[in-house]
Amino acid sequence: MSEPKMEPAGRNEKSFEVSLKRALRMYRQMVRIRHFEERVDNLYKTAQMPGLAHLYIGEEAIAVGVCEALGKADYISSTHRGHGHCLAKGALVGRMFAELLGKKPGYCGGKGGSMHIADPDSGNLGADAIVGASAGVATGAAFTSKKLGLGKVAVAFFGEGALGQGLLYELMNMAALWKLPVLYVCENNMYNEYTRYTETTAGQLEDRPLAFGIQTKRIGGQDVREVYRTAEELVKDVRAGQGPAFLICDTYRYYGHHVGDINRSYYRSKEEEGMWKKERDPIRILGAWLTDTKNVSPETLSKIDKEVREEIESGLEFAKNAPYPDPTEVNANVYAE
Amino acid sequence: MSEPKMEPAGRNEKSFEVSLKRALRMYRQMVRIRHFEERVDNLYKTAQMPGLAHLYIGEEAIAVGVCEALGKADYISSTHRGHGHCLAKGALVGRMFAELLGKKPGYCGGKGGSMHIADPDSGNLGADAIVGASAGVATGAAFTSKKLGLGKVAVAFFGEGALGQGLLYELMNMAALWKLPVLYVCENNMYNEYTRYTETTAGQLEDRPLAFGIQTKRIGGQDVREVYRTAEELVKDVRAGQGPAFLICDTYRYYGHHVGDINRSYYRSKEEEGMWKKERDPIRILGAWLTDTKNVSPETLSKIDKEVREEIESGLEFAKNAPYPDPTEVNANVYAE
Amino acid sequence: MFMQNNQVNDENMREISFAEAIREALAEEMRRDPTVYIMGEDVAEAGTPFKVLLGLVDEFGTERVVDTPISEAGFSAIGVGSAMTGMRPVIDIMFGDFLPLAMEQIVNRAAKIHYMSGGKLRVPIVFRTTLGAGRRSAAQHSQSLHAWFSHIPGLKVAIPSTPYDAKGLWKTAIRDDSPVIFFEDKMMYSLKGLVPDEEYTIPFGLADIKRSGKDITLVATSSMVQVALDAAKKLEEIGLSAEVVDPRTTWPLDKKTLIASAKKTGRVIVIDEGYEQYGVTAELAAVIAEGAFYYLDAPVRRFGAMDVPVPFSPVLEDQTIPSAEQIVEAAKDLCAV
Amino acid sequence: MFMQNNQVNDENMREISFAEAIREALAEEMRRDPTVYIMGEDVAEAGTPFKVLLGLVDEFGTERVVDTPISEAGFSAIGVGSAMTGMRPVIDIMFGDFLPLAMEQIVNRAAKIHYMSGGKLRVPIVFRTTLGAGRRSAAQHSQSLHAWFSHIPGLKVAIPSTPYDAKGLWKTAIRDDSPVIFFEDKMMYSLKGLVPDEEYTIPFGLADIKRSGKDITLVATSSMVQVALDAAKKLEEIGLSAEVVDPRTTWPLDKKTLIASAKKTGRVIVIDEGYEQYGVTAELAAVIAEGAFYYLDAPVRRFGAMDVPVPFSPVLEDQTIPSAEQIVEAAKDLCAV
Ligand SMILES: Cc1ncc(C[n+]2csc(CCOP(=O)(O)OP(=O)(O)O)c2C)c(N)n1
Ligand SMILES: Cc1ncc(C[n+]2csc(CCOP(=O)(O)OP(=O)(O)O)c2C)c(N)n1
Ligand SMILES: [Mg+2]
Ligand SMILES: [Mg+2]
Repeated sequence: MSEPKMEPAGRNEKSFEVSLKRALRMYRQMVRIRHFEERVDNLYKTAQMPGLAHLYIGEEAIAVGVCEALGKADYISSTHRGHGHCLAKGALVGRMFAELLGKKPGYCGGKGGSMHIADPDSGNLGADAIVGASAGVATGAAFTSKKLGLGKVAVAFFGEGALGQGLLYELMNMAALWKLPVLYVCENNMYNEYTRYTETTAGQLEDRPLAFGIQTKRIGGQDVREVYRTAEELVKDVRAGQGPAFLICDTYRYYGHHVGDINRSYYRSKEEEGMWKKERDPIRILGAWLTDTKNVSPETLSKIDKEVREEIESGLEFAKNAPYPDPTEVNANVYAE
Repeated sequence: MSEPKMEPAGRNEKSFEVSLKRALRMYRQMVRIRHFEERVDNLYKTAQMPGLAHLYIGEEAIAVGVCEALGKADYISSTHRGHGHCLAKGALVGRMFAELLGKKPGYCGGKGGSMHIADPDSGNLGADAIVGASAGVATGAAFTSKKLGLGKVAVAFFGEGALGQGLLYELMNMAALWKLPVLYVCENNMYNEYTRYTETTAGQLEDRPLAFGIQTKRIGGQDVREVYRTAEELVKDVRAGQGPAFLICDTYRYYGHHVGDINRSYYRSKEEEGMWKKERDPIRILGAWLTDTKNVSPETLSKIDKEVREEIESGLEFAKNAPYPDPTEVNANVYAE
Repeated sequence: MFMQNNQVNDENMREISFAEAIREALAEEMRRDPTVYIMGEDVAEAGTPFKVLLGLVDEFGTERVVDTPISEAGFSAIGVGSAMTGMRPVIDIMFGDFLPLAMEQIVNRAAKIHYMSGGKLRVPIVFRTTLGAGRRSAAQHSQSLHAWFSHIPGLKVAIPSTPYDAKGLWKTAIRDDSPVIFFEDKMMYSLKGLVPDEEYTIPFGLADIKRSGKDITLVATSSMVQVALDAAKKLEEIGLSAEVVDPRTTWPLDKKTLIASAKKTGRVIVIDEGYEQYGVTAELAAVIAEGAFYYLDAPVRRFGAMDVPVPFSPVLEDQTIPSAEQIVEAAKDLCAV
Repeated sequence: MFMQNNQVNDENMREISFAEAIREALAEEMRRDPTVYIMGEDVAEAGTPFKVLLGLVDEFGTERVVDTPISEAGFSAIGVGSAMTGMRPVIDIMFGDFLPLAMEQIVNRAAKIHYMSGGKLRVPIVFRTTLGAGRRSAAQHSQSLHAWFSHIPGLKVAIPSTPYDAKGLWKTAIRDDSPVIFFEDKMMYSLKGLVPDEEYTIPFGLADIKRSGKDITLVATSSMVQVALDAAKKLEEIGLSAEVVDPRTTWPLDKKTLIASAKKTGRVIVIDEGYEQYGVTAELAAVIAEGAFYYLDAPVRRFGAMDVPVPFSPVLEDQTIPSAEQIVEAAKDLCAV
């Protein structure tokens, strides 16, 4: 399939206007995800974290822009690359780290780990490590919302690789037939693990949901204002009962498929990586807009950065000092009491 | 979704020209399927057949028209409603009946029954009773053909209900990516069991394959000349290496979902059934063309009818007189020797 | 009529069929709890191919008895997501043979989400499906795959043998906060039995002694309970007193009752309609052989379905299902009569 | 290094890893037979996430080492169809936990087509996948689901424990005309062992005595063989001589060798990394308890994985895998030491 155009036709700066307050909030959220994950990478590299993790760095604008368009009661479901979604929907850094370290105060009491963080209190129905599964959870949540008249929207985050799973098509069909309030957010970071998505995807991504009569938008995923405004419009329609919508955001993961994927040259070039980091970084793009058009001082941004770093460090400290679950916990929660 | 237009735009009588010889052969094949299945229905109703069967009556033009466009070495894969495909590809009536009766000379030695007739000698890779499965078998056969350079085309027959199975989308994606020589034939008889397909299908059927960049045609499935000529064109492209194609034929099953589905008024009307039988019967349509434009005498057609009836009766006689498999057969063929 | 230990008194009992018992349980629970709904292929007007759900749509409407496309994975996924968010779905998988399509949803999601989330999320869902051969439906419509689910921590598996048990277990299944797989033998729907007028439930993990005896224990499940009772009657004629024990749920498993009966009689045959190799009979036999080791006078004998794909031909198929005759022979052998 | 009875002589042996043994076997068979190909996610340049296939694409090209979309059901289906028509596919299912997605293809098609077709069609296919916990990968990436496949007539299941066995069994698997599910423990890839220079194969259904002993038999599979050998060493220190028997294939199962060892020692422990309930240990225990009934001095003890979804936290996960200590304790108990 052909590569996407990075500047989608019809991009109109005007329509991405957001309030200063909102922009600063989104800025802080993106920085939080960035620093959180850099810490995760470091924990892995210094052998302080059990297992692996899939970093979201580079894709922050999507989670933040979409979650900004949601209410707290709205649902999200997430993937193996889920830290960004969890944080954007409202998870606390300390409890996130605790989960990653397999500690008791982690969001899943240490049972889930990086790929399974769930926080129903913030509307997060959990990350799921099976590609495509998040779409099922969100479609089901949308079914509940519709049946019980809750007025909630459910958002499924997944990568473009999930379009390889037949499940997605079964879900899109039913969601469209039954006009379920679900928004599918496809984060097209161009790679399914170590394979470029063009080698695994016939035709155009956007034609898949369109075939089911689903409202579909494809945008660049690096400008959080664009993501937010587009998501906001789609969420409005979805909530109004117009049926599901599908949002494709073209993006890039800066790091490896997971923290252990260090030598990547056999599947992508350093130049490509460098270009995205330099020219399409979501934090820089929003930062530039804030300073250039909103007269926000660089000091204000640095201050945010500093505050976030402190939050991250104290969260990590909390997690490191937290106890492991009691060994007897191993048998608990197999069945609901 | 909206109902299909029965006369697709662009239908052009001229282009459905076929030779007299071919037309007579297709006529005979359709009559064979019709009488074979009427006998099956009768066997069921008189409690002479174990289990159930799903009748193809009304849809004969599709199997016959498509198989007429194939060579003997080309592959087909079939479904629970498979008798027509098997006969059209070259199966013998007697051995078909024998299989339906669970007899030893049946195509599967009595192990398969109505839903699993396989006859590799005629290129029939077998019927499969799981909705959608036929598409996998044919796509795999097309993979072989391409890898080994066999020049064979593989045809998957399935009902419109199979578009509910995610498997189809996974297959279409890979078939399109790898340009596999497979033709998907969707027999849209308007019902998934007891539910009209419009209640189970969002958007338009044809948009599904189109989303994968697959060449797609939707035609009426009752004029065997139209089916044949359309299939012939698609098979040519497929064989030439242009990748998969998708043919949707709108059609109707005259009988129930299976032989035991007698009272159908809760899901479709007698009027609808009558209209199809009267106005869109494939045997009548071809018969009328033969007599009206090719000067074939009604006696010629009656003669075919009579010959076919004799073939069916003697095949049935053969099957009835055939032995059951030896009871020790039950343990054979679990593993290949 | 079976012996049932939980019986109240005969005056308050009605005779109904297995199918009616299931329908009553579902109707009662749907009346009691508005979050209960049924979803699957042809569950509404058609009431499923076996007509077990006939009439439910009249009382509860298509909002709560939901016909789906042929998308077992997709609607199972919606079921799981809806169960996580407040609904109590009954997901109808028409034939047990189609469970493999929904396996990923059942095993990686329904069974694990409660645990993975550290107990925060619950998945109160019931998968309703069938088992059992004997209908001349061949290899893809005759399997009894309950062993698979019994193997997976996080799932419960109900497998009733009488109308009384079916109704009581169904009501428990729907009220359970953990996922349940409910297997109904498709040959048993017209079996009659007594059921009390008043409401009742049957706890999971409680075996039922269908017949008391002292010489040998026959542990049997589902349809095999009837076979065991037949065998017991025949054994009585030759002076052997057989106890018939029905675990009713394979998980949780009432090991205590099984072992106690084995200790009492000293001889055990286990009978189940799943494939014998690595099947339910293996677990039951292993549990008894370990738990009653010092009391057993002979090895535990197992009868599962023959280890072959179920053949179509009646002369073959009938051999694959354990029979009362085989059990009588084995019992005589074990008791050295 | 393990004791291996099939060893030739040390001079013709090389020490290679489990991963290298697998790669060698695949390369040799691909050289020998041009119809053998490998298909799956990231099998080509990436050589799979565990890098086991690294380099094969260099020798055989992307035509025979085929990267796929994330479509386990779809490419398994293509594998089956291609196996039916002359190819010998090795279908790579990255983690055993993803098998449920391919289950329908494996169980309803690969396992049954030979039988359903009365022996006419064959499906010479190998599904390559992993088992085993211990990598801190949590509940959806740590399962050992081989019991499911061992339950299905028509499938063979290989589960090697040494480089020697892995290579020999792999070559047999590829040459087998029936479908094989090949399970590799992902913690064992770097395990070293001796392998002969010359070509060899290991027949299915032949257990291997990894260590002879006379006081107690430890039947162990895959990674648990190492645990059993560790336990045997510890038992030796307290004067107990343990025999370690590795079935190598769970189906076909070498009942004879298992029973003979049990008769010899009179005491048996079976150890397998699948969930204990209704798992492989149940079948092995049941077979031994029946076959060696009159020789056993104590009940057969079973150790499977703990019956919980695999937890993430190391303090929890480590408890779920059978350990040498547990086995030593049980052995002491059984031998009343
Ligand atoms: C069903 C399934 N198949 C394979 C995998 C292994 N796997 C984990 S992530 C991944 C690639 C996913 O790509 P994409 O959906 O684009 O998400 P990304 O990692 O790029 O965010 C694969 C193949 C899996 N987790 N689930
Ligand atoms: C995966 C699967 N789900 C359900 C069924 C039960 N079933 C058999 S035929 C059928 C309807 C098929 O409809 P369609 O594909 O349109 O074919 P038709 O019967 O109309 O020819 C269903 C649901 C099945 N065989 N396989
Ligand atoms: Mg991606
Ligand atoms: Mg149909």
